[in-house]
Amino acid sequence: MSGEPILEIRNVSKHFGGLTANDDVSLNVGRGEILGLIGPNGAGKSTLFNMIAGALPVTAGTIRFNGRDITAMPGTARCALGIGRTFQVPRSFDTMTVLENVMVGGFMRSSSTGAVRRAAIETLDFVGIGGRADAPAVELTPPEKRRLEMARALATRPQLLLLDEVMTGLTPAEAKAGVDLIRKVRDQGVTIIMVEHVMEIVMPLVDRAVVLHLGRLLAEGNPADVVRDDKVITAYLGERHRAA
Amino acid sequence: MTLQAFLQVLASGLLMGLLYALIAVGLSLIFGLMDVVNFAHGEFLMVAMYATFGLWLATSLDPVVLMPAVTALMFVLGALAYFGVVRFAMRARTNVGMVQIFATFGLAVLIQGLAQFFFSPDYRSIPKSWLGGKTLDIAGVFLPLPQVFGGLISLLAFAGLYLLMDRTDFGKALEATREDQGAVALVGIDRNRVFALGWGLGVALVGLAGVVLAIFYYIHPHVGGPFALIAYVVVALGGFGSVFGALAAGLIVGVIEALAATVLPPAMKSIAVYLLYLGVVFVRPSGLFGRL
Amino acid sequence: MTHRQLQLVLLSGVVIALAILPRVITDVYMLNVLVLTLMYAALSQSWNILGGYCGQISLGHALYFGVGAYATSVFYASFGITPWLGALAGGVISMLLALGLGYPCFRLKGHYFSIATIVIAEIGLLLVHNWDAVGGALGIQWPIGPDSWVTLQFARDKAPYVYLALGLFVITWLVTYWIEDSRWGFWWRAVKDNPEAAESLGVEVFRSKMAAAALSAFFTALGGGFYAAFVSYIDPESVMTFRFSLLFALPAVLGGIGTLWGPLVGAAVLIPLTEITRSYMGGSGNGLDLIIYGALIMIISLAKPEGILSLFHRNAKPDARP
Amino acid sequence: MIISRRAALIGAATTGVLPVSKLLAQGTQEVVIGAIYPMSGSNAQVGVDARHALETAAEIINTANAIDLPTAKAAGLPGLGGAKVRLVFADHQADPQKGRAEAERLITQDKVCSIVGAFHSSVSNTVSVACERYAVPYMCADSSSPSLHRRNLKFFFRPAAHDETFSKGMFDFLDAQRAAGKKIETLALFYEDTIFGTDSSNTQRKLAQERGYKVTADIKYRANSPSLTAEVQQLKTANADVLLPSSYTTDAILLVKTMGELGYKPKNIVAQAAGFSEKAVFDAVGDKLDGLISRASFSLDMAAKRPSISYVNDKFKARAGRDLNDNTSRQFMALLILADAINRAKSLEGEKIRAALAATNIPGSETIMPWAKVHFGPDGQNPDADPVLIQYLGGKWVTVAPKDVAVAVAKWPMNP
Repeated sequence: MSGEPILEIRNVSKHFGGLTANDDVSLNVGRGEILGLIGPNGAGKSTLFNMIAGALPVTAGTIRFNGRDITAMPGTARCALGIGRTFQVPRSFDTMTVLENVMVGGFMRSSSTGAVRRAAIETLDFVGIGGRADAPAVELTPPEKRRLEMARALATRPQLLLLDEVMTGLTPAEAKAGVDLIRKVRDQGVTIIMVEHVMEIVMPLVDRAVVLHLGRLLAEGNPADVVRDDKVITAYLGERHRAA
Repeated sequence: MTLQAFLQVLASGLLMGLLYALIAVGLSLIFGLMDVVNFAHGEFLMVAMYATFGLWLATSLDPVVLMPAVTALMFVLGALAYFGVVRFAMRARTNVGMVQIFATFGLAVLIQGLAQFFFSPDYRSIPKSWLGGKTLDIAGVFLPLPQVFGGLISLLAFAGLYLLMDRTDFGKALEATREDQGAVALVGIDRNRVFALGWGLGVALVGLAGVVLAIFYYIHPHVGGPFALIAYVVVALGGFGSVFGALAAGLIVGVIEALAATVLPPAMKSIAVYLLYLGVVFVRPSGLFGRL
Repeated sequence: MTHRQLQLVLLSGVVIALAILPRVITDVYMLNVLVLTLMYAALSQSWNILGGYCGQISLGHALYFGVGAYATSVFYASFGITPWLGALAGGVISMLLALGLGYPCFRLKGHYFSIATIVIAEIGLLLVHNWDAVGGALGIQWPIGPDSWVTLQFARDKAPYVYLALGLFVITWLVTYWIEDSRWGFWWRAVKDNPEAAESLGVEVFRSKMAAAALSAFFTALGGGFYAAFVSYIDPESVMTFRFSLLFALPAVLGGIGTLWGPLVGAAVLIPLTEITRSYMGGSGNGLDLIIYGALIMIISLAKPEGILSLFHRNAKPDARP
Repeated sequence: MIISRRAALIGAATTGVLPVSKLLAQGTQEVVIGAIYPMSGSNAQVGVDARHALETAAEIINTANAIDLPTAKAAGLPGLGGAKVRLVFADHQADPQKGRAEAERLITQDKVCSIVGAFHSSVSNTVSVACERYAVPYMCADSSSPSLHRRNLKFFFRPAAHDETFSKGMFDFLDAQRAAGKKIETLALFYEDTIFGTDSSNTQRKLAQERGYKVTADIKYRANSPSLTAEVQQLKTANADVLLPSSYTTDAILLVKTMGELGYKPKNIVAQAAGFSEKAVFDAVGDKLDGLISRASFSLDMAAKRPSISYVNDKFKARAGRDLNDNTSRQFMALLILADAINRAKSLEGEKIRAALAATNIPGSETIMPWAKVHFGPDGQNPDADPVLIQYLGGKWVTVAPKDVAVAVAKWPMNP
């Protein structure tokens, strides 16, 4: 976690018409860390996430990746630079097999179908669904789909992997397997930002937690400290009160 | 062009536009409800015209009197088309859109064949009716009564549709179904029933247009084609699923088409309408009033 | 043997069988049906590149077909240039046209895109209809000459046209086969299934669509050139109407959209059906042929929404939707 | 080219028609003739009517009739031992490719000895080329594009007039009216954007210039348009002395209705037949067409001079439920002329029938048409098939020109 940060977010804001989704957010992500981006519903996590991935343009501010300004870059180009992502609701390519899904990502790095196929099989084995390679993607179970999304993103050989609520809806056993997988990915040298709504699952996993509330940065630091932060507790309790 | 000639073309364009809107709104409604483009829409128009003609032949009643009967008939036909064809087309797991297009295209060819079989391919028309051939002369601008009647029916239909969507349970069910098809099942609305009613309503609306057309147009197994093409353009121009968009786009298309024929060589007047569509969607990719 | 090698073997078998066919079938009418079947298989395969693989449902391919037919006819009838070159020129013109039109059109999605393609093809039809330099409504008559592979004119013999149409089909098939397993093929299918996800995986969505459109237009125009040579007379109504746009999409949809064999299987069912119902029932003029034709299209597309080809898939997939 | 030679041989073998002796020996006693018409699509009614006309003709050929028409008197064709004519119909759906495929099928499968067709000039184009290639005579009954007989085809024959002759007849009439002191200065051309409309208007425009008429409206419209309001508004503004429409049934109905709706009563209409000879148009808008003049290949009121006309018309009406018109009369006559040639050829071989057709010489009085006579130039066109002009008066057609066949003087202007 030394040296220059892999991702620098400087004073980023996002407005949808009159609505402010993110307001003046600044954040550094260190190389090789697992960063948890948490916060209650409507905190602006997904918006920030999508701006990093290039799916949404920023209203103001800059985003730098490996020191390079990528603020105006489309998602495709960010992928080429080494930013991979998954989607909150898995978006598999449903007319293709699992292997073919992963190969789409692989063509980012190579145009040789044979090489791409071999790499994709390895990636599938790595995420643990190698046995499902020839199944149509549409037939996968929800946890398998999450792994497929991860494999697909990994096939683009990212330096930074953005995971959007990959743990949501999993059983405790599945979540445990997921945590192990994310650790394994990080051990390969990939920096990870994960957006999560449910704090309990991710806290043991992340190196650092960033809490967003009402579009602003509320707290940041060691996960153990963050969960004890009064502001954070109020933000979450407030939401629970509203929900009740 | 004199002012009078200009007003004449404008008035004719507006009247024709109201009719285009009436033909198109059923298509738009069905699309908005369930994302289906119905390629047999022109054939439903043709069936309504033949239904009017057939009933007129059998009963000698005026088409205006026959309108409720024909519309009811078309409602039933629409619901049947849903239950007999579209319901199955929606079961497709992949490329649902293409399956719908070709299932309804097959239906269109089938209906054309049936029309030729039962009515022969001859050109029919209703030569005498209360409105047929009568014209209002307002300071040298002629307004043919059948089209004026058609325009009124169209406006009434749009007003009724507005009330229906806004005030009734059926309207709310339609709205709920188009918002979220999955959620509807949870709140206890029978999806199939709502869809069938939607199809019935959409086809009944084109039935209204068919009765009006039967008064002043020729009737033929292939009469639907040119109107259907215009209806697709109107629906897309207004924005798929938008009722108000269909009305606005219908009027725009009617007027542009009429005016274009005075500026361009008349054989190419449709080009103006087509270019208008392209111009609009290149700027607003979901039409004038579309959501998406 | 891998699955891909098996496909090549299958193609060789089909080609050999079809190449022998004109020596077995001598009936001119049946050969005519065979020519049309192969031609529509090739055209549908071309459409399939854009519509089936890349998922951009064009209902305006009659435009490219017409451009191919007109370029070939004008070059031959006015300048005596062989249709081989004329069709190639038509292909290049169509390709440029597709790129020019794709630039604004690929911003559109779903039905807005499809309606735009219909409308553009209609504009093309009206322009040619009113363009006297290419014959306007009168069309272009090919000079009647002796049988020749240079001018592609054969008075009675249909076999050369069978081979030409077969050649066209094989080329479109091979191109599809090759692309299917390459980066473009994967990218196209990704664009069809989920453009947002594709973009996040580095897929150049817009470029993918443009490449598919250009290739698709090129081969459609070659088909148009072939058709012009085959009929030796064209007019706007007989090569540029909406009917053709549907006829290019229909075989792929009936056979299996976005598959290698779908267009051929679909054409092999659809074209003989169309021709034979018309020829042996249409003479009465009572519309019975249309009733049967319409009902069959409806039934096939409803009974086998994934195409006739899905009959032969061993792992028939269960219906995932309610 | 081994393949093509082989196929050509097979073609010759399959097409080649059985010698008469063998035919008679087999007792088939049949002359099979193909008829290719639109039987589905927007012009399907034309095909249905053509079927009735041709079947009427076949009936007259195959039975003995006491009328003065070729091949009518004897039952069957005496030249072929009383062989009967059998018709095989095919649907071309207005598509030149389909028309050609049907022609090839009729020639090779049904072994027709000649083909009649095809209404659409575009289809006649490809069908006639196919016939040429198989050396089977093509009798172009009703396609009127002048380009058809200018392609050096040996097997193409057209007994009726083409659009240039038709338009010339119309302008001769206008000249005559003008000579009689009627004021005709301006013309309005109104024509569909098809081969028919283009050929018709091109000739009319040229003739107008040559003969000193001013064209004040020259309107090409899209066939089967949903609306013709703006087009008619332009006609109304021009208000020419004569309106010359070239339109088919659908547009003819819409044109007349729209003129009524916009309060436009043209001073005179002289129509290029087509829609304006179809029953459907007069059923729909006949009340607005009193005084309309149309060029025609046929006129029912000539029946007074030629009993054969009412004889044929009665037979046709029994089948079709309507009177013979411009198209059906031409179709009827074409089959009779063809049968006459086959009878004289005493053979079903294409070349021999062709030779007999080329030698055709039937006086006008032995036709139901107003023609001077039937014979064919080297291009296959009958040069003496001059049209007449008929006027729709009180629900009946009356021949008004040319003078030698006119029954009455034209009512002019149509709408004062």
